[in-house]
Amino acid sequence: MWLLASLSEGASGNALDAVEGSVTLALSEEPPQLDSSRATDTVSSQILGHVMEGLLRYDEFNRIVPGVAERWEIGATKATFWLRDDAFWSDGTRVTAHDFVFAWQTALDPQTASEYAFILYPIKNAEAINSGQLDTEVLGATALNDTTLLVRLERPVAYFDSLLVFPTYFPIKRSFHNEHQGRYGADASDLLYNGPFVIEKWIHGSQLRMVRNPHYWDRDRIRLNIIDYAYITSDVNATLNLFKDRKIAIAGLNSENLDDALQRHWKLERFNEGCVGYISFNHRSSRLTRNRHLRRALQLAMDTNELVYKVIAMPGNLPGISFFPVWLQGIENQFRQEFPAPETQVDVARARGYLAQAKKELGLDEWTSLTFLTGDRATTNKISEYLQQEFKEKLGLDIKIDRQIFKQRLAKMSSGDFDMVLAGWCPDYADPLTFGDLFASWNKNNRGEYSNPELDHWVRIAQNSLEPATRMYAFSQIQKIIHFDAVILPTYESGSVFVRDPRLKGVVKRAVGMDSDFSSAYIDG
Amino acid sequence: MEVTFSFERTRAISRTEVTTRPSLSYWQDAWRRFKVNPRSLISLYIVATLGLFTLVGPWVWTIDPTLQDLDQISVPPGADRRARVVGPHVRWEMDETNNAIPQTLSATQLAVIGEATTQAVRLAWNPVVGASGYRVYRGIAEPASPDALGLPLIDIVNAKLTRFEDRLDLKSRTYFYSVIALSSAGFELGGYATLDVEVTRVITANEAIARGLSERRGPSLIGETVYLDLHPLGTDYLGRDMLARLMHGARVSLFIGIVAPFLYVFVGILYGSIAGFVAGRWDQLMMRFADFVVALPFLLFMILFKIVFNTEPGESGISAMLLAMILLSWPATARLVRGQILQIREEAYIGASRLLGAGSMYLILRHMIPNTMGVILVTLTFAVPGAIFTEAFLSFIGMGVAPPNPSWGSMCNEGIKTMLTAPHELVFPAVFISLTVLVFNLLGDGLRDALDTRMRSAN
Amino acid sequence: MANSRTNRHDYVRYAIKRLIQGVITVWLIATATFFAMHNVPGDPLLDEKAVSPEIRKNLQAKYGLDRPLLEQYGIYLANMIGGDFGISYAQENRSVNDIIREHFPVSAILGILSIVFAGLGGILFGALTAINRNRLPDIVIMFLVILGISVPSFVFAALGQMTLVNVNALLGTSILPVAGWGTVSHMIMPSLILGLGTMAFLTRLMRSSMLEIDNADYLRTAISKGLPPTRIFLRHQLRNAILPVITVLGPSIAAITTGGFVVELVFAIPGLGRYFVQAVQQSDYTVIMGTTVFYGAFLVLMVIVVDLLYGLVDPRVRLD
Amino acid sequence: MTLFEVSDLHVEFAVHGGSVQAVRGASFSVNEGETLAIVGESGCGKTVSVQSVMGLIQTPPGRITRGTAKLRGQDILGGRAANGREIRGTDIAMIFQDPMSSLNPTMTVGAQIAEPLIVHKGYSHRKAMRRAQELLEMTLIPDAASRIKEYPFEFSGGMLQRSMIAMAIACEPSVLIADEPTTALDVTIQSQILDLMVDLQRTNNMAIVLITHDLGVVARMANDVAVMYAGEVVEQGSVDDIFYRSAHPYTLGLKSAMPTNQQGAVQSLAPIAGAPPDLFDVPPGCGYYSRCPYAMEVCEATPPKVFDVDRAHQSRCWLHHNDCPLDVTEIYRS
Repeated sequence: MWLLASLSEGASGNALDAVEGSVTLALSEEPPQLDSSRATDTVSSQILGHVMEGLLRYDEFNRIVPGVAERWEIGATKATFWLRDDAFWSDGTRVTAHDFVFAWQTALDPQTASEYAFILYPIKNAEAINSGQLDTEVLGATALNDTTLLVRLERPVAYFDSLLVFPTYFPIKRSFHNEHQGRYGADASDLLYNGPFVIEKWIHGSQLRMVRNPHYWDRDRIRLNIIDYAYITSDVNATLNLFKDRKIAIAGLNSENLDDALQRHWKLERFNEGCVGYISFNHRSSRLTRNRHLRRALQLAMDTNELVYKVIAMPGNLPGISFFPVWLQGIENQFRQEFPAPETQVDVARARGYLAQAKKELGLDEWTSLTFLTGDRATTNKISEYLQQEFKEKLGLDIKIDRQIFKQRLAKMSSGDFDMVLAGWCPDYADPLTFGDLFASWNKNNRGEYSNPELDHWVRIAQNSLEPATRMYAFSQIQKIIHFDAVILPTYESGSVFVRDPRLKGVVKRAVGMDSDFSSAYIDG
Repeated sequence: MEVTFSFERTRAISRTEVTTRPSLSYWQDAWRRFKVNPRSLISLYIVATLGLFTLVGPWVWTIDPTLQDLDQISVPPGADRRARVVGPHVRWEMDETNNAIPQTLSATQLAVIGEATTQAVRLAWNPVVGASGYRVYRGIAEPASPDALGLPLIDIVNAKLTRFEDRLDLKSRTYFYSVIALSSAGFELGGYATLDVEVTRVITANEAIARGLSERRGPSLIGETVYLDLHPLGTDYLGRDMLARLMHGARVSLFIGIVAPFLYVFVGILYGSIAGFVAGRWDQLMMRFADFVVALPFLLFMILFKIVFNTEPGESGISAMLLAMILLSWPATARLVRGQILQIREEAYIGASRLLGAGSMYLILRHMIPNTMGVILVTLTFAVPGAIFTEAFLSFIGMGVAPPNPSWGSMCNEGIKTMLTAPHELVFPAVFISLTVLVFNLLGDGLRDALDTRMRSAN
Repeated sequence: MANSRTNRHDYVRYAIKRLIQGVITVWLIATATFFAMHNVPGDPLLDEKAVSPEIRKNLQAKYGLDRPLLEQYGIYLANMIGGDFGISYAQENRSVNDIIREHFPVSAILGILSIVFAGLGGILFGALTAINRNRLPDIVIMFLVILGISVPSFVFAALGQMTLVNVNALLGTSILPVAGWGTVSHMIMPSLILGLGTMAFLTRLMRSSMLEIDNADYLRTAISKGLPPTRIFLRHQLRNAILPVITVLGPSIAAITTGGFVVELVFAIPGLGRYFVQAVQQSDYTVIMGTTVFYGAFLVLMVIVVDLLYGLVDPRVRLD
Repeated sequence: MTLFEVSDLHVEFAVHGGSVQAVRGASFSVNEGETLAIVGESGCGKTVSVQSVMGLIQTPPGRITRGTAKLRGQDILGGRAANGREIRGTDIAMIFQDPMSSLNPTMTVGAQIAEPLIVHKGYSHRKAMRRAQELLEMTLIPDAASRIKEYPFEFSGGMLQRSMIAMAIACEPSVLIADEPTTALDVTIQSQILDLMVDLQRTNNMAIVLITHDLGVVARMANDVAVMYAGEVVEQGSVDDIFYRSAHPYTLGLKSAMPTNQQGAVQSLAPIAGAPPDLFDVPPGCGYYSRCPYAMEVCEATPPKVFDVDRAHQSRCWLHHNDCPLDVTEIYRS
């Protein structure tokens, strides 16, 4: 009976219920993939972060603390993890080292074709297995017994602990996975949970309700009983209206509905999302943007302060100065404080000088138009039209905006059918390398095909050394090259503002891992 | 007194009949009834104004629609335009050597350094006991409680840094800045200090010169009060003049809004009348093809057309879209007209004129289609807004008008986002689209009443 | 002599003939969409984070994208006839059958509710404007109609939701939910807003066809029989004026069922509308095919229903 | 007491630049069981007068400016909505010229016949349909049982007119107004319809007001005749008065334009020269002045009064004035 199925009882309760310990929220989209070995997007990792738990986890102060692993040692060539004996799956069975080995092997198995398999490459033979040269059995991760896991590393990795928080490293129970062949992660009943919560009900596109997991080993720490994503819509105004109607406890804001929120005297909060927006140049030989002086001219003509403070006008965003965002940790404290990024003041005269030089080098008598590839989201429209006008006024360049929908844009980016493209990069793990290696010549995500042996050299050092001082110095060199060679032009560091019901406390937001973590949240008053 | 009558016989020649009733030809009568109908007159006046607005407007109001004025973003019509000229923004060297002795929070004095302008507001305060960082808020009203301090601008993690420069989207209004001390873990310690700041609008010297707001040059220009550019209908999200954008947008939207519907309704009429006229197997076949065209995924085929036409990025994809819309939007009209024709072909006068040797095409054009005028005019008037918004909808796949050129539909799309805070960005384009639709409706009604022979004797 | 009237037997035979034609039409739709889809650049395997060539090869093999197009088409057709619409690329472990089974009823309910609302409103207002031609009700309703069609539906959706929020705040309790789906009270506002545009169109159509039959002889006969005006309207004027409105109802139901994307977004309704647009954005081949074929079948069905309905209302139309 | 009497009826149509006086004081009456024929060229106002009485004129532009229409002494022109509707369709019924377009194409014939019974007599649907079947049989339509379920487009012209008649007599009206009922039908069907009307008149003692331009039909059906010209009744009297003792030049003109079936009378038909006056600009005197062979000066300027030629025979013509020098009997013998 189709019709009745969709007429089931809808979510009508209100945002916070202290007695029941329940929180009602909205999700921006339906989580596309809850199979942790194949999850890629933020919404899926947000849900997985509440219902699964890896070897380690972040606490409410963003420190790495024990998860399923009680003790661990990470060396230059191997890492050993001692699992706790009271970690259980939601069906009451014990979480063992074998579950981790099985999960990692599945993720690397070419048949699974997981797009995030590359994050397991620090483990020995991982890359070879993933490219089909070796069998999954020879992976450098072995379960000595139920509670000890030995991992042999391909190369020394200074940030290996921060990788273990990533969903691809979460455990999967072999028997359960095989039982639900092909449908693992498709529905609430096709998943086995070992995290603080379990998915109780999942109506696709409409509601995802999580309740407390009685089998979780650290259940006393969890103070909420129910987290109910009762609404799924990507329309910001819709979620704000739900907040006004006291149906959800948190709602995101944008520059358009900011004043409305201010007039209502709400508790506003700012969060630095940790991603970097930038203009990526096409360095292929066939394109004009291969010329350094042209890129430097554009760099000198672009005023990121005006862009962030007046055009985007959203609090939480910072003007783009370096490709390494401010929140990245350096040796002791923030990387950008220890190694300040070179900055350029807007200088139209010098920019025009570079432009003339570029024209001579490219042997052009008249500038042809440059193609500026953009996506279809609202902010990208505003930014691309602003930059088009700025470069026309200050440098006399004719910029053509090529607006494409998602997959067409990706197709053009990989085929190099653009001069400049508005792109963005978000961190996968809490280490500068997640940004640092993007423009290495071998990195597939280097869509502009920039290749510079000197930059590649510093990336190698940052990858293989364990010494924080040498790694951070390597990143500062990469930062200088990106700036002076104008590999890309950072536009902004993304931030967001949201509104929260003051009675909901203890919500932790972080740039890496789960977007907002409710496992330490509670309702007060 | 008996009235006497004269009974003399008169030569009663039958007087040649002088028709005393003024006779009118069909078209004269149609024009007379069209003129006398108040609603058609209104539509003629609106058509005239729209025509003037679109064709003559840009010569009168010569502001470039793509010129951005970042000092006046989303400004409603009639906003205050006075601004003082100042030098370019200089970086504020925030030295950390503030070694004033930390005080209790309540005793903190929050002060503005220098002048508070739309360029920047520089705040400084004394360090607070036990604070390992500070959070600066900006509100638009006196904060009622620690939970309603307004917008959090920055988290300063360094306890010794007790200065902050706010440059975020400053408008000339009163702001209420508050500073609150943070614990080492980043949680807010109790108590906050608030200061209300009056921000004045300023413009940099070279910007003023670039926009030709003052003749003076050099030092005498600094400090002068100038008037920023006038925008009678306000500005959009990049400070571009709404009136100029409406005028230039009119060309695209009216072209698409009028030409596209006429073409695909015309195709629909022909297709529908032929299907209705031939009836039988051919009619079935044609109608199934119409179902086929309606069921095709509109967005997918629009992208396909764009590829086939390989419009260069940045070129206006209007012609590609026009053809695509014609090829995909005619079935609705065809189905309606066919329904009418099926009824009309049963009428007696059709049989009669066929008896007199009228060919099929003549029958359809002369007898059948005029009798479906009512339905045709209604679909036409509804096709106009449909076409305008299809253009806007397709602009997000890069098919409509290429940025930065405006169109009414895309202006509506953008305007919806700021509906609450800057309603004028949505209202003006929506009003113009409504006017165009109104014109078509009134014109449609006027024409239908005027041309309808049965109405001849009515009013 | 007048032709013989269609009887019960004719209807069944006609319906079967139309269903066969419908199947052919849907097959044509599927074929056209399949080849159009593959000629549009970009494919479902591309993602934000580029994938190594080996993995890309595995994915292609897994989904059979490495085989020649015609062969892929053959396989797809075979599966489709077997009722298997394949697995979505964007949501990797959800079959398209599940997507349609869970989301199509929602859109269909929304679509039909808004058509009922649009139809009733259109006929009522259309008749009202025709009867009071050029008088106040006609002018007022006409301006509302113009507003209804020249302001895009997402503006109405946003305004509708905003007023709902304020009303709920005013009354203290929420009389109507602001968004979400599940109970009947969730359906009222969205279907109201979805139906506005069509209602405006039907009003104008009804008015125009009412005026067409304004001075028909059988109306004069009805008056001469001393029948009350309401009965004359219902039994004589309405039955003849409604014909063009019915022809438009069929395609409108289908258009609304898929066009509800904006309303589904604003009111957080798990309908099929969003899948139509997102599938094309994601080049999600199987979902594009599944939704298009399903929508095509639904449309064809609606057109057949309308034609049958047409035959019922106007006996002169021969069903051959 | 006359059953149905219309006196001094004035009907006016507002047109561009003025108004048309379609009916300028028409008076006529009919008794129970008798037939009054109203005859005259097309455009003389005969149809407009009966239609205005039945409330079928669209106002605007048409309007009844003066006059009364009494059925058994009760004026039905007054409260237009109130009693007008009770009487219309029950006591007074009407049939029209073109039966093909006078029936609702989307309703079965039976349902349309049953409607007045349901509305006025409160019959249940089934009872009304059974009565409709009987009515069809009364109007000699074969196989009535299946016919009532069929639609108008499945009937021939003659059968449609019969159904119209069945519908009209459903509530046993005392007056049946027939507006050129047979003009659109071929001759054989015409006489069947006329015989049917006569039978029904006799069985229901029903008065008939027959509008026609065919003198042959008048001779066969009518007890009394009213000759209308240019919006007025120019002569009224019994059928013999009008045919054998005509008292108005226009009636003479009409008779001379009528073919006779006497054997061997070879006689060319003499059409009346000229055309009726345009009632937009009404002539001051007698409407027929411009075409009347005996026109006199008085006729041109002064509208003629109604003279009593005989007990129930009036004529609106100056020839009957005492001072008129012409020998009236001489004129009318020819």
